[in-house]
Amino acid sequence: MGVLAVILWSLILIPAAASVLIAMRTEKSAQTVAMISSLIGVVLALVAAAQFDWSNSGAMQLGTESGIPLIPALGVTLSTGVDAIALWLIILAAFLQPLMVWGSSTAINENKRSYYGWLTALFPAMVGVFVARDLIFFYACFELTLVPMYVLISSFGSTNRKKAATKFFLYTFTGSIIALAGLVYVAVFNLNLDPATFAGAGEWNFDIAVLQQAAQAMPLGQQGLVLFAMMAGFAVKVPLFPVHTWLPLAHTEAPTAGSVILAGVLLKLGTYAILRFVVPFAPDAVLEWAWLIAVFAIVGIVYAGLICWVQRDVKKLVAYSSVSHLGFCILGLFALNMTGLQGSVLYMINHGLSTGALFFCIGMMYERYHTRSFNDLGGLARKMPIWAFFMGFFTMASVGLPGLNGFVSEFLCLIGTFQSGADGIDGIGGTFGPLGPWYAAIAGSGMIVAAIYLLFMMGKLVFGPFREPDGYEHHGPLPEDLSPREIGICVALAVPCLVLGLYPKLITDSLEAPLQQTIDIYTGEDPALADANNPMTVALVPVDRTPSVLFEEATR
Amino acid sequence: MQELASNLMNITTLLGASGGESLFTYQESSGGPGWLGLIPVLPAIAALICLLLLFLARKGMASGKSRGPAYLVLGFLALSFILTLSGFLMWNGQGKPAWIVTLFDWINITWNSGDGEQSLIANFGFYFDGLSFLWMLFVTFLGSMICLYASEYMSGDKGYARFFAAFGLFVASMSCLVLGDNLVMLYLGWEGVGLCSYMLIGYFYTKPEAVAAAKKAFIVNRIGDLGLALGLYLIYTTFGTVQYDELFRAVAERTDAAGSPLDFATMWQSWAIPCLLMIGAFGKSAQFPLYVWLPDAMEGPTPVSALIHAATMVTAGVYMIARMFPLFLMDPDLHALHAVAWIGTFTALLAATIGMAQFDIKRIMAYSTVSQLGYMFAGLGFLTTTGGAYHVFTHAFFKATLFLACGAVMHGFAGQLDLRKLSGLWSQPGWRITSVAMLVGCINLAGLPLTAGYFSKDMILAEAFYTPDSLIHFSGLMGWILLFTAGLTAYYTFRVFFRVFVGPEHYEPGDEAYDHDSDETGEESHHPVEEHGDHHADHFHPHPPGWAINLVLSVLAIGSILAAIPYFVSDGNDKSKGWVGDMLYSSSAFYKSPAGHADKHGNETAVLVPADPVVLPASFADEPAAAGAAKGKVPAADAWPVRDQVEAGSILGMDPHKAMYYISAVFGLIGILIAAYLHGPKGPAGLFIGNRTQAATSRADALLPKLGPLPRWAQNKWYVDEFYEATIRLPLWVFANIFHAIDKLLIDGALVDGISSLPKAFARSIRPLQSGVLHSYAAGMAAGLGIILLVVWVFSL
Amino acid sequence: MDLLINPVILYVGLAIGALGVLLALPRERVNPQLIGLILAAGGFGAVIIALALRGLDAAGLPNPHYYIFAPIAILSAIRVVTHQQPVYSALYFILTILASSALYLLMGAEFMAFALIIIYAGAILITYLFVIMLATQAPSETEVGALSPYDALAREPLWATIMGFAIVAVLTGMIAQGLPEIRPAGNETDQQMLLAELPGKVLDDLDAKRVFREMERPETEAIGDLYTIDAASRTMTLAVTPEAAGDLLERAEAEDRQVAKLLIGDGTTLADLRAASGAGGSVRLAVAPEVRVTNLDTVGWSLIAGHPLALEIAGVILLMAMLGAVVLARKQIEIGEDEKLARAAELGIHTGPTDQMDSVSGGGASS
Amino acid sequence: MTIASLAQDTIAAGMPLAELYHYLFVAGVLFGLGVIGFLARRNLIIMFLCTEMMFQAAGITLIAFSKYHFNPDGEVFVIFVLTIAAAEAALALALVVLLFRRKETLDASAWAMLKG
Repeated sequence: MGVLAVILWSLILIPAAASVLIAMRTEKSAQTVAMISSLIGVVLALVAAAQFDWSNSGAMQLGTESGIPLIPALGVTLSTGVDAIALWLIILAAFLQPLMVWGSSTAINENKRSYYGWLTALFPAMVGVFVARDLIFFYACFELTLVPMYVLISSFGSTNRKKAATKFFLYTFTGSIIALAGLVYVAVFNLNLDPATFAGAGEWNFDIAVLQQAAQAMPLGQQGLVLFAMMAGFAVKVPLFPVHTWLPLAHTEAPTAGSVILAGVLLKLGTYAILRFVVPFAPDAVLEWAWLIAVFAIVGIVYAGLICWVQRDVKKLVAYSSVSHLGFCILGLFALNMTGLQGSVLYMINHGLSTGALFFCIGMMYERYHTRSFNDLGGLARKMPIWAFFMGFFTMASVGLPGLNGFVSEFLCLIGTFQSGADGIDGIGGTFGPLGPWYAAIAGSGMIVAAIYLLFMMGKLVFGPFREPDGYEHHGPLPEDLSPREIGICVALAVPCLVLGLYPKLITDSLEAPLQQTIDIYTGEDPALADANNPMTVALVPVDRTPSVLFEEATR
Repeated sequence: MQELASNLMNITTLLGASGGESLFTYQESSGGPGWLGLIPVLPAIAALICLLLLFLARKGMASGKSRGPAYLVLGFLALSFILTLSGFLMWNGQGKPAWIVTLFDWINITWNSGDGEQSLIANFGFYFDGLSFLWMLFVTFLGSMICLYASEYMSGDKGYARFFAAFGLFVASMSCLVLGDNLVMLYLGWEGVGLCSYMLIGYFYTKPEAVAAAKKAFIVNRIGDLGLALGLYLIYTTFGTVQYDELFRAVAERTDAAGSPLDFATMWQSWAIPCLLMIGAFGKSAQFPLYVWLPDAMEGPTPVSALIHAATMVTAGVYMIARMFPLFLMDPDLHALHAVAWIGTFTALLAATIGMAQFDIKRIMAYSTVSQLGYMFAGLGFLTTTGGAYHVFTHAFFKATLFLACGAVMHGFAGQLDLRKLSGLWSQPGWRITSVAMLVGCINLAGLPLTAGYFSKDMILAEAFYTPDSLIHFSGLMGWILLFTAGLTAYYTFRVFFRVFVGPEHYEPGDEAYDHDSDETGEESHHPVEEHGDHHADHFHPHPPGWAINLVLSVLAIGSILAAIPYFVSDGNDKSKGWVGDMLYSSSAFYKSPAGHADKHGNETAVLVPADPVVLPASFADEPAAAGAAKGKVPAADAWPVRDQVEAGSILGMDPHKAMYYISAVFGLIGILIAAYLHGPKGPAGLFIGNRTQAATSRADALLPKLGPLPRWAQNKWYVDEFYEATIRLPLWVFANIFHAIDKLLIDGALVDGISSLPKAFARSIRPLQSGVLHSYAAGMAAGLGIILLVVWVFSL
Repeated sequence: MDLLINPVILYVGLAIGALGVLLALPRERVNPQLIGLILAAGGFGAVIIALALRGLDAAGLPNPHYYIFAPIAILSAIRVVTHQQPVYSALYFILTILASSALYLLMGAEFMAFALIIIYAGAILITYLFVIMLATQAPSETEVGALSPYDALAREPLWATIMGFAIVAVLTGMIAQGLPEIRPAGNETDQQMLLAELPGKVLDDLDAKRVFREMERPETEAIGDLYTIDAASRTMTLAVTPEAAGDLLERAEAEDRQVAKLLIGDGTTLADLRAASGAGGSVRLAVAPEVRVTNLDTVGWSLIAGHPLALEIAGVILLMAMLGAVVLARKQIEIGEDEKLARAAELGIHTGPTDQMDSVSGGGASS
Repeated sequence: MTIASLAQDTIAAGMPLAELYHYLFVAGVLFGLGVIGFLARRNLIIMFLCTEMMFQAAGITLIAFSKYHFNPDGEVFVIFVLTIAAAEAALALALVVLLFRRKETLDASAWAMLKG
């Protein structure tokens, strides 16, 4: 266990210990302990970033060499490791955690211990997912995130929170069970590969790299099944179009901090899992079925966008908007070229920041007016101008205004989708990939729909004639406009939005190496696959991986 | 300095190499002085400081009422104007390379390093060449003038600092748009100005109409932006680059960024890219399908309409087409330019007809802007970027003057804009400067001979006839339509002038709350109306504009007169195009019209021969350059279309350039006379000024019934808004509700809840088996035994 | 497999039997039990006769007595099921048991036959009779002998008979076709192999024949060193001193038939014996034919050696059953709540919350 | 002919399948009658009696196959069947007595409280 591995492990263990500590200590101290643990999380994330060797950002670093054997018989080891993508998402999670704790100081008054306890317990589960290099470790953490979220929604939500919490839990849980089935199938397939093919074949081994090679050796039919099993699980988490109905319910019922972390990081588990499992594991099947997933994504974008427009509840509107936004993210992911993948990873981070911030603003408004419906609210800019500014700022960020973070990721996703698969038409801009210009054109209309519903929200809630819920007079600890604490949170989220909007190179440079590895799987230059003397290529079904062949195959 | 620019190979300008002129002179670029990068940054900084002031004011640390923000933004704008001017003077020169100033790397992604390396590079950099200097000059100049105007105009408004923050941000994004050195920067500016126009139109956010207008503007712009975005993606996918310098070099050499040849004639992108860019331009510059947002944008304060919706933002579309002109010329049959010409002409005519029937002077000015923009696009369509650009230049000045004058009137008369309720301002004390400014604006707009508007419009009209039908089909017909529209323009301009400024002194104040909602502090109650007494006119005393407004009006009036000078002054090699032509000569917007005959200044007809034999497709090489005046076009099957010299068109047999002076003047005068006849005071004496007695003539009202439903239709804007509502907004709303129902009932209700209730239903169905009667259990057991035995028996056979 | 019985006859016979039983079942007014019995007897009789005919040529006839006891068993079984008086049902059941124990005897399982009679008929069914007597005395003594409704009337007789005989049809039909799974019949010698396990039996027989006159009878446990038994060839080799051998030989030669038969039972001539025994040491004795492993032996051996654990558990089960019966059958005394309190007060237990009261007096008011 | 000799010669001859079937037939009929009795009769005790009959039928089959295969286990198992029958009888009758005492009737359909 290298000394560097300590960082990642402490990133998981300290908050976990803190959550237990919170449960034991008094109500009063719950928030302070939670705050301390989240700050430790931030410090550790920064230390990890410092130790991380950014020049070689593609390789798995800061990990344990062999990992702690959990179930030796099945080759399940608690091995950790982080590459640039995972590290950035950990930094996002670590960054959001203190803000959430700080943000819910006035929202939650009774049984703080359980609230802050579960909130702090959520962090190690999330980090576990990004850090895991072993399938079972990944899956355990992937499931563990559901429990705190369930408790947060069911005991701290608003009106019919129980139903929403159970639906959220069961929906995601069934999905991930199917995904587990698919992944275990790969492990079994790996079991009866003959050991000569590659290191780790022919035995029970759940290391992700080994399973990836095994999955790639699968014939197309089986790969298709594994693809759909994994997609069934992870698409629910992303919420991709047909399986998204749990999100609006979960969001409207979750407490402010709950929906921030749900939109901020939990949805990214799905896209991260797809990037880490679906795309590298089943290259042929992905090429075969990418068009279907892209169609779902596009339908999601336009369909959810239009639904936002008729919503009467602000939080449901923003929830549907994240379904629509993540449609772009998935589209970029399945463009299978550098711009598309960069766009989708950037999207994960940007969406976390801007939609998380939007939920914070709505939470602040909810704490004052205790209602979220458009019918009895309007023109709040009159009473809360600072809040109106931040609300406008984050709406513009999520509508994809250039200069703010939303634009860069949306632009990259769309241009990635446009040029993916366009290497057939003349001109060098095109790259290999399953999608094409028409996908981008229709998805582009999503930008218009986004403008429609977000400006509808701004027009109703922030601008327009002033209207407060009848019989409302100002009370409670919070001032009419934002309190310094709330302004602090908004500024803390606004600055990264602006910085990432103006200088995305900060992230894109480091993402080039890991994403290049994913792309090489598709364009055939995967080092493991390519070199002749690697026995792996012998065992492999000799799929001719030159781009043109794959392209014909994809567009057959 | 930006190393990308310096390591660009310094190819000899194509002029020298082949003697003939290439489609356009490719302008290679070199690093420019760093401080030029400050031009867009300064207004942005001003905006940020204003925001801080606003924030502090909200916190009570700074007084909300001071004019600080206005002067702050004014100072920064003036500074950036000076920087632009000095930058231009340093740079000024024909054929000099464009300057590229890169601030920092913005989007910079490369992949597949090694062979087949591809990259997407869009830096935060600026591209200074003739076109961008021309645009920046009048953007920053007008920006600072209008900012001065607004400092007084907006005084007393609660959101003062917010206004100027948005104002600064607007000029910053406009400069990013104009100066951006790659298409993504253009897109950044494009959406930035969209946002600022949203914020400024929606400035009076307590008024639902303003909020709706702002939303409408942003969404219609967004539709245009989608076209631009897709065009951008297609350009990148075809050429592999979005940087201007690489892009123009690629188009000049007819290859993509990596040098592999592209056969423009057969590529579908050659017409697809210009069409997509055109959609973007129409969205932003309010052309036919997407113009509906501009008239509603009048909800915003007048300085906003003056700056954004007259001079700067709406010209962004023209700038973009001018900048991307080489791409528009890729298509051998020039499909896109045909569309631009046709839609430009149609919009001009449509807007003019609507403008004639409106009563709100700001709306009339808005429609006139749409109409003049139609002219500019028509100019671009007739392959005269110089004509278009020059008309933008002059239009910016006189339209700003007109708007500001109307603003002054509205400011003075407590928000009154209806021309039926105002007249005889000329002779009112203190309104003389406004009236003179209005007059100058009107004569320019109407195109009275020897005014700047006359020359710029004349350039476009002349080109309409000069460009042969073979190149742009029916350009002659479009020319005549534009001439007719020029007449209409003259009519409605002077209709406003006569109804508002000439004639007896009579006025009714508008409702105060209409314009500047001075009191926003909490209570919604109307401003105490008694003080303004809108019922009986004698109590209400219009307060004439202050020193700032008068100063700006006079400066701009003089400016719009002086705008005629650039038509004559020219030191470039093509005297006919004037100073604007020289500016455009050294930019990507330059285009040598193939049509030619003995030029006004006698230099030989420009023959356009594809420049670079090396690149030529083999089949073309053996065909001698089309020396003769071959009628029509060489079929563009495979070779790069030969734009050989084609016979120039003519108007009524005469050379369009010379003849147009007289013909357009005639149309202009006819328009003015009709306006005088219908709306001017009775008798020739009243025609001019000062006749107080004559009541506004009722001839116009008498004529109305005879015209049948036409005026009513025109007044209702030909029901375009209603049409859009019915065909786009309503179906979308219906679809949204259907999707919502599907989502809630079908997917969530039927599928998810349905499946989750399956287990319970199944359990309920088998409950009766538990009947409690001993015998039924026994029977069950016996039946089970029997079945087992049967199965064993059957399987053992 | 050749059919053991022509399936048509089997099924028709069973059908008729079923019809008979159906009629025989008790019902309301018209109660043709006798006709039912006759029909049933006819049906089953037909099947048995068919079996017998088939058995004739296949030399598979059971012991002739089978044809006496089988019908008795079947008819009495029918009466058990169909008789309205529970007491008679029990008695008929005893008759069935007796008939079936006779069948056991026919099959050579005499231990079980008698066990059945003693334990089953003797004990269990007598208990049944007790309970029937106890439970059927009509609460109202007015109509003695009147049938309580639940006895007089069968419940869904049609379905019951159909169900029952469907099972019988399947069972017998299956076997009639000779399920391939039934392994071929074992042969008798396997049983005899048990001889090696029961040396005492052989020694007792030899003792009875006074073979060990001079020498003392070897200990049964000394098998292996003093003597060995070879069950397959039914011979026993005995280590004897030369004199004993000599004495045996003279008695054999002196035509002591019994000893001679033993000695030369396996066909060796007297001369070989002399030569072999001359050297002293051991002598081979044949096991007398009547020394056979009887049914009792096999059962005993299998019970003790084969299934010791099962035996223990059976014991435990019986103990538990007895304990259960005792607990269940205790007299229930219903006492009210207040009386419980009084009782508790007497015993000086403080009257805490009621649930404690229950636990204290729980014993009293049984479940 | 003494019972012993009766038993003796049958052993020696072994038991052909046809003969086995005779006993199986009787056992089958007994078992069928047991099922009918249990299903048709309403008197609790008679129902238990019928179960006993089914036990008995099973016993006959066991013995028949035990002799057919010359395997003593069959008989041994009958012993265990008997013990179970005895235990079952004891408990069942105790319960019947309780049930009778509770509701004064032996009718099986009186007890339907376990209705789901």
